[in-house]
Amino acid sequence: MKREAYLVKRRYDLSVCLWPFMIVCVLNLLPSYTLAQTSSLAPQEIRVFDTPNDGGGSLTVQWAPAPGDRPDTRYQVLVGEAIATDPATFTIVAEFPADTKYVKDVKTAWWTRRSDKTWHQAIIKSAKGIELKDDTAYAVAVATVQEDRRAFSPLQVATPAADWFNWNQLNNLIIAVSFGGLVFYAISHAKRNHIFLRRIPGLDAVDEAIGRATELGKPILYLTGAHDLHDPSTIAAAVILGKVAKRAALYETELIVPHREPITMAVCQEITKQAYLEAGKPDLFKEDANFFITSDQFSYTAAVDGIMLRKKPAANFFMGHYFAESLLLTETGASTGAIQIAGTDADHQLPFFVTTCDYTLIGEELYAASAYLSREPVQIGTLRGQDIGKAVVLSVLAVGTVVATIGVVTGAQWPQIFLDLFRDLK
Amino acid sequence: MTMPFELIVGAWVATGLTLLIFTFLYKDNPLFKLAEHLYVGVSVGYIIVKTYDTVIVHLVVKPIIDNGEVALLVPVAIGMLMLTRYVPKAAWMSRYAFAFIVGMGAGLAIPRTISSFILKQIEDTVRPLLSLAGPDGVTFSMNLLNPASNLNALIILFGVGSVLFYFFFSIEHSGAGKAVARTGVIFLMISFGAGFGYTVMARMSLLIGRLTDLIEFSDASYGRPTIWLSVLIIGTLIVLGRRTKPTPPEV
Amino acid sequence: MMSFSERMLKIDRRIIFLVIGLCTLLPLLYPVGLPIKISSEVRGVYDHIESLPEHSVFLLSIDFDPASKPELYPQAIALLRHAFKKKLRVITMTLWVSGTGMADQLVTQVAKEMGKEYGQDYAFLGWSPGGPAVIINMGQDLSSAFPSDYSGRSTKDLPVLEGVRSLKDMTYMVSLGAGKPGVEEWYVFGKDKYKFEMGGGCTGVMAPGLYPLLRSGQINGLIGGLRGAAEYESLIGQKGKAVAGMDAQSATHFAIIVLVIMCNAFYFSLRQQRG
Amino acid sequence: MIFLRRQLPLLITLITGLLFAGQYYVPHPASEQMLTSATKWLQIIGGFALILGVTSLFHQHAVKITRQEAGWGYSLVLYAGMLGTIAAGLWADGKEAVDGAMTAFGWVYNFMMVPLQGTMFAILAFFIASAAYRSFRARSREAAVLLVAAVIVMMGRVPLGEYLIPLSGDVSSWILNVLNSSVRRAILIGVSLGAIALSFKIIFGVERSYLGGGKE
Repeated sequence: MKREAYLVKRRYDLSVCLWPFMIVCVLNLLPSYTLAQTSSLAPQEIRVFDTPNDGGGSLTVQWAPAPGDRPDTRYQVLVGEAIATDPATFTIVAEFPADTKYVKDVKTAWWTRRSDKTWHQAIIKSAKGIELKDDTAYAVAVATVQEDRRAFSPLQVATPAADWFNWNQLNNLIIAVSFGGLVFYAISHAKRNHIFLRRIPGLDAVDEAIGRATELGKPILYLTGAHDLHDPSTIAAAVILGKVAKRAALYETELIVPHREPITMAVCQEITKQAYLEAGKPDLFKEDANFFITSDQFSYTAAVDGIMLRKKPAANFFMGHYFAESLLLTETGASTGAIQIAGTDADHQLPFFVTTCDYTLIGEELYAASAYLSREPVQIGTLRGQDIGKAVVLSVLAVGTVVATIGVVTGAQWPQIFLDLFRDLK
Repeated sequence: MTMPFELIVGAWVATGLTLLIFTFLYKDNPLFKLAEHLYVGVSVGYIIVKTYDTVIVHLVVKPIIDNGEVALLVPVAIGMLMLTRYVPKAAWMSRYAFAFIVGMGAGLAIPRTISSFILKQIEDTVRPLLSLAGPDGVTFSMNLLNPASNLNALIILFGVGSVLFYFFFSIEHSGAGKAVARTGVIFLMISFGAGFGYTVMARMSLLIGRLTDLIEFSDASYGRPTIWLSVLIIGTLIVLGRRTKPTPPEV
Repeated sequence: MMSFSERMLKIDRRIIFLVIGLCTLLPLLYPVGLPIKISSEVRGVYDHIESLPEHSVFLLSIDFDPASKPELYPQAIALLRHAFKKKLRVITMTLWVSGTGMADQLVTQVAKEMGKEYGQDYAFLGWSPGGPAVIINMGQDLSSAFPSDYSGRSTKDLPVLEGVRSLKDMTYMVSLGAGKPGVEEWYVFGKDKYKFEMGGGCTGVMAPGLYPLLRSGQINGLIGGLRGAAEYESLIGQKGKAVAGMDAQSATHFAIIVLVIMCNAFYFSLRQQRG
Repeated sequence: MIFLRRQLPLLITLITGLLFAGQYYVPHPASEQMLTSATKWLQIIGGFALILGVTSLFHQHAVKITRQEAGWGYSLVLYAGMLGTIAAGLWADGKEAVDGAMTAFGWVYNFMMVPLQGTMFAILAFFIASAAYRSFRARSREAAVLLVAAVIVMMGRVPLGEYLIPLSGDVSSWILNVLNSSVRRAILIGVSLGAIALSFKIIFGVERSYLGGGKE
């Protein structure tokens, strides 16, 4: 324990080349422990155990670092049957320079680490000459090789086994469960309470665009994207279509909605009908405002481009997910002089929408806009849950940076206890 | 050296189809539509053949016949259930298949997304803002060109933070929040600009690739299809344009 | 009456198409050969392959289809030439069905050029449906995901795959991706669990989105678009289609930059006219 | 009946979802074996999903032809292309080349599919140029920032740019590596949170649009 307490004060991320030197220093500073051992060459305090958190068939051996850990000295790891007693007859499964293979070389979390980071560690797996079977005991020894002398550690017996949980991934599991819980809590909260959502500026532009179309007496074109209704972006596009359709009905402006997917078309038809009903103009609703073109990317694009050129809509809406066709659509739209409003979560296409459209709902703004309009608790709650998730990430980033900086300045070890919680460890 | 006959025909066909698609640049026209439908047909045919060969022959039939892996009939049954979508009365049975795929996809995604896109990204963003230069010297490295320098770490922290903040929807962007959100927008715009610049490169390379082929096929050994077919297609376009005169003018 | 600036701003876009067409065509016909500077992203992949000992297992996943051929095909050729030159055991495959024929042709062509023998030095596993499912299944058991290779031979009998039971046995893996499934999926469903070292190559559209993974070391290098391919070609000292295309690329980029400057000049002069 | 049509699919989603999310944390060979078999199944089902998408197209155009709707001739072309390719493919055993010699299927692939698909995308080159001309105007501060970043990256990514202004390469690499990285990272984190939330909602049956057919 005392060793660890001392080491805690050391800096944790010194460059690798400093390590051998550091270890020697550390050990020299701990005379009570090391001096008694230096006379013997053999590795000290060897521990062998089943490799934790794995699928079996492997053992881990750890031993204390020694002052003689120099590149010209080598370590050998030997494995034999449990009943054997002479390590010289064992199979050599690993041999490496004495200043390599430390616990710290393997990424592990503090909550699963069994010995100090400065210890040596080797993992034994089935290799040529020896096969490690689960639930069979094996004897393991470590030898120090200097020139042609070999000094063996005492034998240790251990049994490999398969594990049922990988404790290194505990933080991953905790994050998954707590975030999942958070989302459901936020949804149930949203069902009972009013949750504030900020107004999305793009939605004001929607009204303006419809107004312009009415003034000019030209139609409005609305696209719902490339994905089908399973995708949240398409659902959001359908919700926003409801709002656009209602406005169009109020102003008695023609609405054109070409589709790429029959099911989305059917649903959007219903939404449009409902919107005209709500606007009090059911007689103006036209069944063929929503129509299906084709599911093929470029045929669809060419057809929509054709509509833009022939009918010259005054406002084009591109909501949902898009691929390479985005630019073909918005460029043609721009050439007809229409006001263009886009909303997409396709980050690879955002640069094109942002440059060619008058207003773009960027990424999650699309979902937010639809939650804002639909007022559906599931959507609002999810958005709220994600907001809290982002707030947590932001705080972790802030606190983590401060803590890590303190760790560098003071050389303390405790910051790692916090930082490990948010690292990907396996 | 003479060209094999099928290569020469191939060169003519490939050149012709390439040029037909390029006519779209002039305007949407029947020649383009022809090439386009042919494209869809050929690729659908290709996918059907490949799926049949890979899935039915190599992943299902062979293992069952050679190794007796009868359990593989279960996914085949599930796959068949999907096809019930076309039978209105039995369409609900396809739900089992979708339930299995979607459920499994969602399950597989959760832990992996956390590990790859949340933990890993946090881990790399949380960097000490000071570094150890010498044995005891604590410094702040300002080198912009070294992606790992402290200054860049700080900029990244600001960028990630402000953009994340911009995507907060349940609080108003006012006061200090407004300034942070605006910084986020600036960062977003820089990234979109970079994306646009990089994509210009990508799209141009596609064109370069097609033109390289056209140049190759203008060689005499193929019978110069590029040149002859260009003339032919431009001629056709003019004829078509005459015939359908009363269309609205293009912008 | 429209002013000059106004008319210029509303120029028929087909004139721009023509300018771009010429800027691409002319340098292809009359190349200049400007020097290409090597970026650290591309060097990451190159250096790693360079450091691999002979007979290391190198997996190249050709995850694109003919649409992205101009950008990614030269990358694949350069990578394969490098891997063959280093005498690595090369295993290739694709996750994109419509890329299968192209991938087969590509691998066969480079192997023939380098005098490599099928089955002994390299293999092409072909395509299998399911994207992420294929990656996970390969990570669990390669012969389950691909019971046979493209030509129908049992993967268990291929000498090149000796000792390779799953993705865990891959020394290095590069995914050349044009979208999904591609580099990201190979990380999330592959490297994340099976822990092979991994690099990426992608189209220019995808590249900016992969920089976070590059920074965090999730991929150790990134070959971006035709430029990346040109850099790789210069690194291995075998200049091909990508280097040849760089002149055209330079010309079109400058044409566009000039267009942007012009358009802004007209735009501001118009604004000033209108006060 | 309602149980079979509604609850049972939701139950299947719940069980498979939890099972495969949990599998990630369990290194035991039994759990790994389950993952191996299940992903193999998923591969096979994925093949059927492809067929599902393709047959819907088949159906659409068949309707167009039988009703002789506008442009049904093009649908005929589509059918001809498809059936021709299938015939060539089955004849060649689904191989584009046998021992280095191109089959008829390979011919269709190389001289029809490759140029058609490649050119479809190459058209974008022209459009991106005209988009740049039309819309890259410094209308606002945001637009100006975007424009400058785009121009720098365009310069820095080609040899001519680096040759004329040597600094442009470094600056564009800094923009990509640092500024762009940070934004993409923030988007990635946001999107991932969204994806995880959606996955949870799917597993617990809150989100069930994938079942199709509305709310019943």
